[in-house]
Amino acid sequence: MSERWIKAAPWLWTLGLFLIWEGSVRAFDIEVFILPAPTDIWAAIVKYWTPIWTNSLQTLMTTTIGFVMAVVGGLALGLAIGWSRAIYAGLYPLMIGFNSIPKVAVVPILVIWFGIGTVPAVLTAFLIAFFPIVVNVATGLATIEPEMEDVLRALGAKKMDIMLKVGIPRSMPYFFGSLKIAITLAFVGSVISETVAANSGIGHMMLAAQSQFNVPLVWAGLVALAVLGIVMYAAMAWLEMRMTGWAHRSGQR
Amino acid sequence: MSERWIKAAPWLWTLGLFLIWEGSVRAFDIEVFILPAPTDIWAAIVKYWTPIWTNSLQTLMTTTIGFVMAVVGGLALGLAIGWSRAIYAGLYPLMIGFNSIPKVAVVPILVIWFGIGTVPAVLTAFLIAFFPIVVNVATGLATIEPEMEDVLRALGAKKMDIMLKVGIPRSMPYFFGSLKIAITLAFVGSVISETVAANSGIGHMMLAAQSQFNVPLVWAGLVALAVLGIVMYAAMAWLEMRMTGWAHRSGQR
Amino acid sequence: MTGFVDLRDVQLAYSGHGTETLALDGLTMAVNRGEFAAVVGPSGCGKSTLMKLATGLIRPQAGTVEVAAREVDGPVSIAGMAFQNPSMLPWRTTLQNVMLPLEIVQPHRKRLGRERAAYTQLAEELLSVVGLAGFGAKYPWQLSGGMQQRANLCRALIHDPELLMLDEPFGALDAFTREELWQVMRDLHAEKGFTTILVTHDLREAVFLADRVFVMSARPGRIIVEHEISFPRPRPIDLTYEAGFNDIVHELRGHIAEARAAA
Amino acid sequence: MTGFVDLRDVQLAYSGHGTETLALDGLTMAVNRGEFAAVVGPSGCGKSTLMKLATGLIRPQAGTVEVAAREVDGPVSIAGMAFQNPSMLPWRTTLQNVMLPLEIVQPHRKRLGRERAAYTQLAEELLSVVGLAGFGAKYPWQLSGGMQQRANLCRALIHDPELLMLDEPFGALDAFTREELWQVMRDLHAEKGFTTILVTHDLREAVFLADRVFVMSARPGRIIVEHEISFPRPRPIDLTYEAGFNDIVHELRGHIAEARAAA
Amino acid sequence: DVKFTLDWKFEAPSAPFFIAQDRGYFEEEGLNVTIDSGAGSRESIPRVATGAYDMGFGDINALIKLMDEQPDLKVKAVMMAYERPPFAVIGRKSQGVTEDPKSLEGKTLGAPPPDAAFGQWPAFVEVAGLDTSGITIENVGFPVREPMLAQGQVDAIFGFSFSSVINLKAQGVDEDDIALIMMGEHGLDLYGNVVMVNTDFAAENPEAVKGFVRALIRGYLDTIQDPAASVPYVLKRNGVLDEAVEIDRINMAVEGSMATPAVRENGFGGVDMAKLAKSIEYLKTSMGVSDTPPAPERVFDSSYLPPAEERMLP
Ligand SMILES: Nc1ncnc2c1ncn2[C@@H]1O[C@H](COP(=O)(O)OP(=O)(O)OP(=O)(O)O)[C@@H](O)[C@H]1O
Ligand SMILES: Nc1ncnc2c1ncn2[C@@H]1O[C@H](COP(=O)(O)OP(=O)(O)OP(=O)(O)O)[C@@H](O)[C@H]1O
Ligand SMILES: [Mg+2]
Ligand SMILES: [Mg+2]
Repeated sequence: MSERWIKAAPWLWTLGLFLIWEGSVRAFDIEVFILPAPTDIWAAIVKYWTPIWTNSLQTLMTTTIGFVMAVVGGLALGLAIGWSRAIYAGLYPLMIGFNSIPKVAVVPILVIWFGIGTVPAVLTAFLIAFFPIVVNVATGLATIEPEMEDVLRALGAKKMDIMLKVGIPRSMPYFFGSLKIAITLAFVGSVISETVAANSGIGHMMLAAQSQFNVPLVWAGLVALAVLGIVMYAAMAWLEMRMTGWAHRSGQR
Repeated sequence: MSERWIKAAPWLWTLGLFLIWEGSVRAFDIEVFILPAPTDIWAAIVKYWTPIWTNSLQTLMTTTIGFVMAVVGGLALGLAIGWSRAIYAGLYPLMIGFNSIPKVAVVPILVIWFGIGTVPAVLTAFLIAFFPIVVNVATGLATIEPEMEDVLRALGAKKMDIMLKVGIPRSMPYFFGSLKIAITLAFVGSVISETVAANSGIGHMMLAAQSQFNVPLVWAGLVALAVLGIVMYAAMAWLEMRMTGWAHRSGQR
Repeated sequence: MTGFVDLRDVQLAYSGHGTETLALDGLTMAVNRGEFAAVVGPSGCGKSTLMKLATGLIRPQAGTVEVAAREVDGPVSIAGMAFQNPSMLPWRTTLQNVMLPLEIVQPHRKRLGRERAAYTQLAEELLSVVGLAGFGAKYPWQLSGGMQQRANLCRALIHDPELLMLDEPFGALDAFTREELWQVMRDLHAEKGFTTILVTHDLREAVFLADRVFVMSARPGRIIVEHEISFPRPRPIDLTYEAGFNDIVHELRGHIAEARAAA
Repeated sequence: MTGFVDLRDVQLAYSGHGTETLALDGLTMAVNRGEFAAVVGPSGCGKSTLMKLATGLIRPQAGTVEVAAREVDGPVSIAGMAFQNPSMLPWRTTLQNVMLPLEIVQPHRKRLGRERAAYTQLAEELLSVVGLAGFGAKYPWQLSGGMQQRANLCRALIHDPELLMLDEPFGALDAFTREELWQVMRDLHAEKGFTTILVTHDLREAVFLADRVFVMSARPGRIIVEHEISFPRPRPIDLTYEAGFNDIVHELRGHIAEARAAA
Repeated sequence: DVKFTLDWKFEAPSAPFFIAQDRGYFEEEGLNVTIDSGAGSRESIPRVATGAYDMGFGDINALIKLMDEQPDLKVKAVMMAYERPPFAVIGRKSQGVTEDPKSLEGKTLGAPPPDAAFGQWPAFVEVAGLDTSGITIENVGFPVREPMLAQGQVDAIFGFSFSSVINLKAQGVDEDDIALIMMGEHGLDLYGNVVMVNTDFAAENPEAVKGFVRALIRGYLDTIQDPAASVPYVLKRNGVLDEAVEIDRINMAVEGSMATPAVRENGFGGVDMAKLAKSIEYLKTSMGVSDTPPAPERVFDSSYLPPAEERMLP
């Protein structure tokens, strides 16, 4: 398949999806409050462009802050877990337990502590994005080939050095893999929080639209989320390629 | 640190957490509807044991079905994406976009299509658990050392064979890493769906408790979720060790 | 004359990160069916690259590569290759690694299901020929360097390939094990008659085993000397102590020295 | 007499998946400070294991290992090791790989920040000594097998270790490059006086470089012969063509043949 | 400074707050008020109780229930906004539901468990004398409540009159097809949303509370006087609203909950302690309030209200 087709593929698929969608909505005469047609959604996007745009920026900001916190915290905890069996054994189960709790149940508590607005949204994004990073980093560390560690151990390197020089670089493919998961989760987290407790943000806007039964606007919000998600993901994928190009050698030929 | 301490660590940490929790609730006189003390929660667990238990089973069942679907689907799609650049280019962005949408916004649509109850819960669990598996499997495939593929390519192996003999085994550590993330997400998914539309399940029970202002029971539900999550996670971790022991060599000495 | 393996005026450059490394340039060589060819040359001159070209793992930028009178446009399935770096799959035991080609290459692939016991025995016999009896159940990282190399050799042989490509298969072995395996190779070649290309740094190995020795220049590699070895077959191992033998070794040595100096 | 490196009655068994492999049993050997020792023996006899023991990468089940008069209870930081398998870190360029020990071992680690340029130059010089000038910026997988091995050797040397452990460092090299590097090693050893343990399958290499050659038995390995090499230093490369030299090589050959036969 | 949490998003019924804000009524009282949106008329109670917010807007029935469980709860109500709650059952005539509650028998009702209207169902069953044996309650979430009714998957739903009816219309259900059963009109005499205050805050800043209530009542009176004119104050803060729909909504809210006959008679913002006492009796049935409920005076403190003259509707 030629390079050009591959370049075009995402657009073609998206276009195809929208066409099928539009087609089925018309064919089966699906009512707008069940599934609005892309044209309805497009109309809503045009009409409500300003709120969509400003709210998107707000959500983007909270997501980014929460995500950055999750990256720092997740990487640190993942490394700590890979580092020490005691930390692993003690902390991991708690973390898993915590992660099995829907974050939407935690948001009200955050609101009581921090009021509504940006802080709980940031924290929710953080809490939800944090876990995949920890798990993947810990998995990456656990699967390092002992031969690679030996190179440093033979030099009398401290555990810290081995972590820095082998552990971290070697688990980067796992880490970046998790970032791609975490960024979309962070997004979901801040949106969820905004639906419960915020005066702005896409989540807030969607709930407001929902309580108006402005279904096309709700879907416009979903589309905005999808677009933002793709952009953020692409940023992560780009970063991944820059940082772990060495691991993606087979893709280069 | 001795083996025995490490064995005991999870229990000690958990115990410690509960003690601190109980202590702070008492010290700061935190009201029960904000944060019930572990003893209150325990009392609720004892009192409502039967509903907690039966609802847990229901949630466990929906989660398991959704998770199994996600494993099959996620593995298949991850491999497909790793297989073909056309599929990768076309499908991946759509999937990312879809994944950036909070599932709680999708549940209503599922409910309208499939009625309330088990089906939307299963589907939500599936939809939410699916993405990390795809991403990790695709990342695993993308980071295979070309030398390993060459072993098969030199034999004139078809792409399918390379996938089966090298691609899949080599990306198993990534796959199992993602299962650990996916299982807890699947849990969250079915609970979210149950809170929107179900007549049973932990999510339903928590919502019912919430509307009765029975906050300790809500938290008892959260604890049940955490416990189930840990159990499911442990099952995945055990499976991982069985299946990818070769990748965890360094842990063995 | 077209050989069984036929490279004509081949050029290959590795590119990556902006730089280009010209590995082979204007390389021409032909190996006849059933012939045992050896390739020698200075380190980094492109021998492994040549092997990858002949099996179709990589494609030349210029020139043609033909195997069995067909232009190579992708990996060829009639070859068995022992890579310079053993690259065993870590999730498979040694025996499973050795049996890997059987799961890929026809007609074994078809038969494997029914005749697994027979094939397993075949693999175990092959392992014991190279001195690895009893190590089949071990994982590759539980073997020593030399043992991995021997297992690697077994993997190249197991499916009775028509074309055998060996990239320094005996480098990590002690002299005795090495000479034993020379004889194993000699006998197998006599018995099965596969076409063989052997890369080696050991000139005695080349002269003992090969019908023809190709000497490569320093990078960018091409063939500078082609030396027919006319000792009659079967060749006894004592041949290696004879004067005529050592003369040829010395002559080749001289060619390589020149090749290096020219670089 | 206690040596600089001193192994006494060492036993080592690898365990895993229920089976036990006894690699070394009752091995005793001592290498003096500044001495150049070579270890030879059949493939799989435990030579690499011995190297790992002496650097403290693994611990013996029985017996004692002492280096510099201290019992080894973990990796020793005075050693430089070239592993049999080059195991370069794939995310670092060759130069960065070679400079890795400087980032770990004192006092270089302290100085590296300030004197990076000087150290980089040192590393580049070392690379050009082994014939890799200009390849520092390449990634390890862009090098040929022999080039990787040479980079591996540089990595073992860069930080001026007191104890140098070389596990078949020249296995994948052609005869000329190999002999050049012999001379490099000889001169470095004369200049810096580090204690060296070299594992090799090339008996000429062992005899040319070493003060003492240790011959190991087949697995489970122990030292069966210790052979003092008394040629005066500095030794010219032509020495290897002399009769006296070849006699010793032949004698060692005989010992190994016995060791193999006994197994 | 007063931190205030609403019961819900910024929609027409919260217009009085923004009128008081934008027309400077709060300022005149020397107050600097921040108004945040809420996540439900119950969710705001803990927000105030914990002091995360000084004052808030929420359901008095939920407040009573919580005070009953938690006698030392640091919240009290100081101003009544919805003299009659908007609790309703909304059905479709085409599916056999009429304005008569009896018509619900044998039907399938959709109810989100946390819905305040659904919370009163047991008491409503009692006062309306319904036979529940043939009634199926389906647990539906808020987002699917109206769509499921519109699609006919349920026959009636629980909800707030001025939300659900308008939402149904927005989904294209014909206005004539909608059957609205207001619980209050069928004997369930309850109160609705109130302004609450954190008791610690009230003790420390009694004047601020009084000022807030006075200013807010002005806002409410303005709204009641000209409902349509209040809508722009909300539109300003919530760009996704549809003006016509919001005018519809505020009209319904004013009609049904704010400017009720009792309010017209006694003035806005106060309560009748006898009615409050009676409503607590209902809550024993519907919400499981205990036999020792909080005293009405403890629930509602009228001392912060301005004199009745200032509260009379124009
Ligand atoms: N994947 C690659 N990317 C870039 N350059 C490469 C790659 N593989 C090999 N080269 C370069 O090509 C040249 C020839 O490499 P090749 O592996 O063919 O040498 P060789 O003759 O096998 O050497 P040796 O005897 O040391 O194994 C070398 O200069 C090497 O640096
Ligand atoms: N990690 C391991 N686990 C289990 N067994 C091992 C491991 N490493 C080595 N062995 C076994 O120990 C024995 C000695 O191995 P070692 O690598 O020391 O041999 P060697 O003398 O270096 O051989 P060679 O010359 O082939 O490199 C071998 O039989 C090998 O199978
Ligand atoms: Mg090579
Ligand atoms: Mg070895």
